Amino acid sequence: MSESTVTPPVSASPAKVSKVTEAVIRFAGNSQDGIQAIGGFLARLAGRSEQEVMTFMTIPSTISGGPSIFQVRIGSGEVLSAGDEADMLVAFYQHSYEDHIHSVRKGGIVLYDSDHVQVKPEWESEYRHVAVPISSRTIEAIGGTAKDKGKNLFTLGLVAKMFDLNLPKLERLITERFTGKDESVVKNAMMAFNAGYGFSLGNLFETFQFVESQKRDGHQVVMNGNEAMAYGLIAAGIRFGAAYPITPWSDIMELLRRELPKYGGTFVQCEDEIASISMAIGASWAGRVAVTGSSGPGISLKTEALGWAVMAEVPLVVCDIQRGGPSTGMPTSVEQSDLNIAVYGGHGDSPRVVLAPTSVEDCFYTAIEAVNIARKYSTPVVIISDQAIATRIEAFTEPNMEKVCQDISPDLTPVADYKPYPLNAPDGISPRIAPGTRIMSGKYPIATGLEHDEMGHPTGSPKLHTQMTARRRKKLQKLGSELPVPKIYGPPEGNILLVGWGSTEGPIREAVDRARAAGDSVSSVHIRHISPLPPGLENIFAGFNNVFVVEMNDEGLYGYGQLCGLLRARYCDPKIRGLTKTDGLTFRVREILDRAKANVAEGLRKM
Amino acid sequence: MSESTVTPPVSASPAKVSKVTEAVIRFAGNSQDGIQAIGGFLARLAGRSEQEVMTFMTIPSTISGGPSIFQVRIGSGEVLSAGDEADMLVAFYQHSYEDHIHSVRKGGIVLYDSDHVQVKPEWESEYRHVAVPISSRTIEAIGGTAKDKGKNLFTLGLVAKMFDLNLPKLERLITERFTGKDESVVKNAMMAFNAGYGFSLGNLFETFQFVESQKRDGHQVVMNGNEAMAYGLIAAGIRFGAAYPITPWSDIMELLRRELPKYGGTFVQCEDEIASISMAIGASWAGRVAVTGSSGPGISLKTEALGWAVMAEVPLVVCDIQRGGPSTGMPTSVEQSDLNIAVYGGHGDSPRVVLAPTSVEDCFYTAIEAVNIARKYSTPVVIISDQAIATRIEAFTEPNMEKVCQDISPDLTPVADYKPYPLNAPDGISPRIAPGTRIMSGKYPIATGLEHDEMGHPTGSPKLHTQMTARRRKKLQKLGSELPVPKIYGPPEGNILLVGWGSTEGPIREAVDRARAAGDSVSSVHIRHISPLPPGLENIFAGFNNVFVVEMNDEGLYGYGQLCGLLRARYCDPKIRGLTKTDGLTFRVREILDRAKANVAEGLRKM
Amino acid sequence: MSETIVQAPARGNITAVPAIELPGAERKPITKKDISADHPTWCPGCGDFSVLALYFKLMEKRKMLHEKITTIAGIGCSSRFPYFVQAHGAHYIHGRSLPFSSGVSLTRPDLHVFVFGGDGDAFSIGGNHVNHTARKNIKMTYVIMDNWVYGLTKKQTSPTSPLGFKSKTDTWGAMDQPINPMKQLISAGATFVARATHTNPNHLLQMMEAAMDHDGFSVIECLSECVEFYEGAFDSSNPRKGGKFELVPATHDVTDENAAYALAAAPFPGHFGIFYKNNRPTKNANEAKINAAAMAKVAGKKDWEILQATFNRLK
Amino acid sequence: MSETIVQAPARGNITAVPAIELPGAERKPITKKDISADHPTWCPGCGDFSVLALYFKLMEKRKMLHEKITTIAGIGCSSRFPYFVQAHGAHYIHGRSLPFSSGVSLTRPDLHVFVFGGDGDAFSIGGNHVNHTARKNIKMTYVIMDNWVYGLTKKQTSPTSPLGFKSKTDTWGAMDQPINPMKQLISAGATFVARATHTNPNHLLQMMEAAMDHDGFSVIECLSECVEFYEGAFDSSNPRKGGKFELVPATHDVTDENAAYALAAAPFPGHFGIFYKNNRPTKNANEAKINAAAMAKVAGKKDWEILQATFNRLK
Ligand SMILES: Cc1ncc(C[n+]2csc(CCOP(=O)(O)OP(=O)(O)O)c2C)c(N)n1
Ligand SMILES: Cc1ncc(C[n+]2csc(CCOP(=O)(O)OP(=O)(O)O)c2C)c(N)n1
Ligand code: SF4
Ligand code: SF4
Ligand SMILES: [Mg+2]
Ligand SMILES: [Mg+2]
Repeated sequence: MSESTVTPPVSASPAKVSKVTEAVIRFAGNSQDGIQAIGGFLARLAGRSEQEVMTFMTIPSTISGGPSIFQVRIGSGEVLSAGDEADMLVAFYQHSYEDHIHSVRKGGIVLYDSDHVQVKPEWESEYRHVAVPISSRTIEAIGGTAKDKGKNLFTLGLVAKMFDLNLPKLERLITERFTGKDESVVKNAMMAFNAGYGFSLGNLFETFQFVESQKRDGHQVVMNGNEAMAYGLIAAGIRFGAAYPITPWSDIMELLRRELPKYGGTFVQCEDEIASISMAIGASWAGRVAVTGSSGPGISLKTEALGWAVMAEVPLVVCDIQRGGPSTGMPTSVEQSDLNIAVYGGHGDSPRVVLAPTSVEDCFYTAIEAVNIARKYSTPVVIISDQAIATRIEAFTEPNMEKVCQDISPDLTPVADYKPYPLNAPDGISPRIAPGTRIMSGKYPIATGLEHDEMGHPTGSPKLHTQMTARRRKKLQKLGSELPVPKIYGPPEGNILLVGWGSTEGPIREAVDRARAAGDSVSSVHIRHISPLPPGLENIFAGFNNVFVVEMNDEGLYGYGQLCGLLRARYCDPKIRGLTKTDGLTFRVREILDRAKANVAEGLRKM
Repeated sequence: MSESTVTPPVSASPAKVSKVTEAVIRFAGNSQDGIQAIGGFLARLAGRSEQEVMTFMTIPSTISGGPSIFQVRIGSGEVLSAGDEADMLVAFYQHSYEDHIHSVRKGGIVLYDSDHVQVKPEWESEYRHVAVPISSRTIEAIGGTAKDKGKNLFTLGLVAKMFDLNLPKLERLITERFTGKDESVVKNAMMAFNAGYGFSLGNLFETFQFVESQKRDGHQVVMNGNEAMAYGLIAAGIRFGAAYPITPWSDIMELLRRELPKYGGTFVQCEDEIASISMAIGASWAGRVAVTGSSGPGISLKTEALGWAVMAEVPLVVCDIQRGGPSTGMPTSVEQSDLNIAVYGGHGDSPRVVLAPTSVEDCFYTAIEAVNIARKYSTPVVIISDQAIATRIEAFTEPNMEKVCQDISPDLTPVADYKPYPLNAPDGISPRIAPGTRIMSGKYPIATGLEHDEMGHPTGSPKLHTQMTARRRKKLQKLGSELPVPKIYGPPEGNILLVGWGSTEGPIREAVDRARAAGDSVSSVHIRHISPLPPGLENIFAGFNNVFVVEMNDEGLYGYGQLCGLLRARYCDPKIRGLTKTDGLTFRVREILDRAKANVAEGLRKM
Repeated sequence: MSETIVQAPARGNITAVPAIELPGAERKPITKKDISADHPTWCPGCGDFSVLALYFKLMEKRKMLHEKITTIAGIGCSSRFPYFVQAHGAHYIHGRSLPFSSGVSLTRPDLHVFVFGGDGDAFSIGGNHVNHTARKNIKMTYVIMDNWVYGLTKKQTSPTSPLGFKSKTDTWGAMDQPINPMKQLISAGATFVARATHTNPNHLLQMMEAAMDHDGFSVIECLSECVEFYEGAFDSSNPRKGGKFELVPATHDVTDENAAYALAAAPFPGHFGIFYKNNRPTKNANEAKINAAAMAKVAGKKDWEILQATFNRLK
Repeated sequence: MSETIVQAPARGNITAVPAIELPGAERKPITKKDISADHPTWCPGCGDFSVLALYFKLMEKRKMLHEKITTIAGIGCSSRFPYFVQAHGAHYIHGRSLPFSSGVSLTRPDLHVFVFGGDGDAFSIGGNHVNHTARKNIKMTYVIMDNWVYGLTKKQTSPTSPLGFKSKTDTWGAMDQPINPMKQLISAGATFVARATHTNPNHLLQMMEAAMDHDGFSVIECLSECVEFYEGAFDSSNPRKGGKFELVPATHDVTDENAAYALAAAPFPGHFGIFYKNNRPTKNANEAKINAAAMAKVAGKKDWEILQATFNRLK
């Protein structure tokens, strides 16, 4: 709960209702407790209530489970991150209680399952403990048959009561969720929910109510980043994809596999990642941009074929949902350590476009942008998202569907003549035609990975290799020159500029807000176009004494992260420095600010 | 022929003998003419005569052949490159004559097969034309049965006569070469050679003689870079390798496959590049560093497994014999465009060691260094050689075999206890033990690609991921700090510093020599350790107004090549600029100097 | 939110022309000349020439529409095929021509998808794709030009090189048991499996026609001699060299999988013809069925309306 | 020339200890306790537990030397196997455990190489390595723990999922024809091919023993139920669930390849036991022969002398 608005004194009256603008609630249990579902309901409810919402979760990477958390932050104002500190912890087990109590702000609420948790006396004075026999009450309500399945809905009921949530909307959400399942499932769910809602929170001194949100234009939709990206691809006109399962990419392929048939499209689960990208490239070559994607190891496997698409100038979208690396790494943790492979992956000089969405909403629009860039520039486009954005749920304004949806079916009208790789094309950009197109001159093009002449036939000519290499580069330089200059968040001049990319946009902006509120001179800029870089960055950097590139990756051999390396190489400005970490967790606002201050104090390092 | 020493006037007396310190001869024909063999004999002869020698060749990438050249430069002094301009062209066909005459210096000799070549009158005044009916005379000598097989030896005879080469040594070389073959083969070869040697060069106004070379310590050996690397691996103790064929890597695997059995070793041809690197990693894990290698596409395919070796800290040597890229690219051309994949290839933060040999001799020693670094730091080491170094022949001082050869068989003595990934290891460096080693504590290690604890068991701990990521980085930082500071060629201060890596060392040094001879202030430094970079470069750069990184790769989106990007990122010094090209040919000395001058004139570009 | 949405024009500045013939009017059938491109860079005498010649003949004979022919290959001497055909084509990467072609086949039912490649491309690096394309039964015709050696990279052992073959990677003679193409294809589930040789053009053309007419993944292993690195490899299958060209016995039931394995076990030169054939549904057909069912549920809706309906449930 | 040659110490600072027992003296045989490591993170009831238990039993029964056991796996639930075994082990990448293990097998004849993995690891991404390890006949034992589904990634269709199986990637039921593990292995040239199930431990142990004793590439496909994502998949093979566990008929000749195909064609649950076995030489043996011949020619020479002799010819 935004600290300024919660009534501060630990008061007595149990019926007190406090108005809050936001709340951060962390649910901690095991992976089979269905706590993601609680979070999902809350997030969706917030969306329907025109509130902002952001979630954050961790899941174990083994199947048989292990500790798992879900954190949700709901606010009437702007919600930028999932919150550094929780206002309330819901702890299902002793380990949940002990491992997560320190994530709660002092004075915050700890609601625990008194059937499993033994309270530590030394913490009782620092946090407001609320005991609820969650397990036994759930069993009471729905019987012991459903394993531990009802606990989450019971807990949702508790939370609904505590935060005075909109009951009819919540009930509708629950019913919708279980529609299509056995009727008894819906009944059980509602029973558990009602038992929680009805549970007497006798020892709770206070309940809460969100202040009214500002009216927004249009409706809000609620989903996670992987869903947004998948739907964005559909809106963009993608009708074919191929991939191999891997966490956290799999959700996207599963969704597309399920949804595309409605649009006459197909998604193929292939035998491996090489086959997948090849199938997608084949479909792209056949006329309509296709998609493939993966995470971690699967991305490494795709680089050879990606290079072919660069060379043959076949459009393609590759989604990289980053996770902890290297190798199998940390499959369910977040990391931003694939920037280098996205930009440089593959042998030879193989320039391609790399985009990084910054929020769940941006996943949707980046997918569309990727498809359009791929088509216009006949190039593969890599979208680098990450585990955090992929799995966190946000509410955003519903897109104007009719406007954003596009038809990209190939045009097979006969043409007079055609060169796939014309040397005189302005800026190296040349449109493509699909097989099946009749060419009246009788001269047909070949798509190839060998260096080639204008028709695609192989060449060993030094001159042609120089010219074609330049074409492949120039079209991306052209794209780079036309990109919008990124907008600064905060004043355009000051002491510290935080530069970020991808999922860190929220925490970085919140860090800027918090720092400025404390009187510090901090601004930020977020880079969505990783390669080519947008114009104007040098002017932005010029306004600041310190430029810190905030990234969730390693500081590398010489003290800076991956985007930082790119920026330092391009701008050769030693004030551009790294601010990195590799703990597999999203940045906390405090972490960013503390590290930035320490870096400033340290002064320019000798590299 | 070094221009200063050749008698300049186009004189008349046919018997004139000029002393020369060096000569550049280009043979131009088709790939089936065996011109590589002529070059090979000349190079080997030069080696046996304690001369320096360097060769250069191009071959077509299709099997059925096409134009092919072989250029050899032989000198009594230091030979740094294969020569910008030829002193003599030997042209077998009209296309050879027309395509290559411009590579001859004005006043140089054009010796042509008058059975195939029609002289162009306009060129007769500029070059000294010598007609020899090579084809018909060869047929006369050995009969028409052997297809075109004897022409090369006939030509070798001609050249031997013209340059007064050591006849007994040459005859011995020819006999050695064909030993083991049918006796008639040797006889035919000698007959063709003698016919050439005996051919009356009536219209040649001049023959040549090399001035005596300085005595060297020890004998010279003559081989190409791929051979040197393969033998270096054997000397280093490598006894297992696995790979898949690809040009120009294949020679190394073929040689190792043939030679290793003598040493009790094995080389396996696998089904693909992924299997190959995996098999090599398995063998390395089993106790003795193994090798894999490839070129172009095959390197891209290896990056996933390479990341495992980084994560599991298993030593490995990966040879990347670079060719023109991207994709299938230009398989028989030279390019240095794999530096980025060598350094950054693979998802996640996966630091590894990258070494670039600078000459044929250096291929031998780099192989040994790679094995030793891999073992000491438990890391994969990528050696990036290239097509030029791989195929060019050089003579170098024979290594002290007894001293350089090493035994790296695993030590299986039982140990008390063992942690594969100890957090307290100094600088993150920890030795390895091989399976088969008994561990008295009963606790055995697991090698894994998942993030792990000290015993190799998987972890999701944020702290461990941070610590282990740091370990993997720190050991390479330690290696970097201990590398020797590269030596400057030329004075340590001046106007222009040329920075190079890999096979360009010769032309760059020759450029320095030539520039300094002309009074220009140019020095150079060559970087063998690409990652980690050696210490002291910033001090070297400080001595110059302009630093140009000379590379055979593309100037990229922002105007600099791949090593240049690395150096700019690390040192953030805008005077470090690119000097690149992508025509698939080795640098000419003149090209480097012209480009450097133009760059200086242009001034600092805005990137 | 998204700051730049590039609008990609579909065709850019390529001049579209009206088809010269009236719609529905007969077009002049294509000729060999129409579809011959570069002069093949194969060595004189290479078996691959015959395969190309018969491909041209097939196109002519079957009066294919020029623009509907797609020729796809991996990497190898044989895989240079598409350059020599004047038609839409792609020269993809080593070993992965099948997944590429699957992408074409599954999205463009109007095109004829022909794939060519060598034994290394198919059975070494590409072996797994062969198996999975087979089990999925994706419609296309695949001609494996088997020369028992790596041609393009100059004489290394291939997965079909017989024991004892002296290559650069087995100077003492190959020791790894070669794969048996027929057995691998049949056991993987290919629905049309045939064997041919470049020295019997009539038979090869017959096989190509049958393969093209098969609704599924049809594969021909065609012996194609590498005169440069494996001269005489197939002499014993060539009557002109004193060998024996024996057809699959007329009594062989091509739908009998076990009989096909038995046939495949015969030592070289074995039999030529169709070893196995089966009419199970293609993946193309299966996916089309799924799509028909899914689309029936949203019949009449525009694409954006379908997506809108989904978003309505995400509120 | 080379400016820095790092000298790598072989062992660094690890304390070597003398073996506690005298050389040659009998060692205490290992126990299950010695070789159990972490508590398996598999779901309670997962079939993989049985396979692990029987591996322990095999180690005990055969009195293996602790340090000579190597357990190698790819990626998947089943592939977590090495963590649960207290012995030298490696958890490699997805689908490539066989080439990794080949590197071990070909360089360390003293080690026992056991490889474990799932059906996706083996037949999807790893399918080609299975084929090539088989044809090369590299000595090792490979247990494929087949649960007909992708476990670790939570229920996608696997290449062994039967038609109609409803997974997250085939919500309407799988449509691609599954591979037949037995047929693929036999046709690829595996020299020991057996089928077992986790619900019959005695038989599984028997198969493991026979596989381990086989000098070559021995493979067991072991049904191993995924209770989380494919509960009941194998009930019809489990007498305790009313199914039928039928052994390979005693009359079956395991050296008869065609008979093995016929056996493999039986619908589920089919037969259990050894389908095929063949004693052709391993690659290990073939390479050793080449080496013996090559080394005989340089007998008595040190390695550096051999290389010196080569260099003498390069002058
Ligand atoms: C990934 C990759 N690995 C290796 C190569 C090198 N290479 C090109 S063709 C070829 C094999 C050629 O043999 P085959 O497929 O039988 O075709 P052929 O030349 O005999 O017709 C190889 C290994 C490559 N181009 N790409
Ligand atoms: C290159 C790569 N692709 C994909 C994955 C993700 N992945 C991990 S295990 C697995 C499949 C698991 O199925 P299976 O092999 O049958 O093992 P099971 O979990 O069923 O035992 C996949 C796709 C990966 N780790 N690496
Ligand atoms: S090398 Fe062999 S396969 Fe290649 S073109 Fe020549 S003959 Fe044909
Ligand atoms: S998900 Fe299935 S295969 Fe994996 S551990 Fe659980 S039951 Fe076993
Ligand atoms: Mg071949
Ligand atoms: Mg499985």
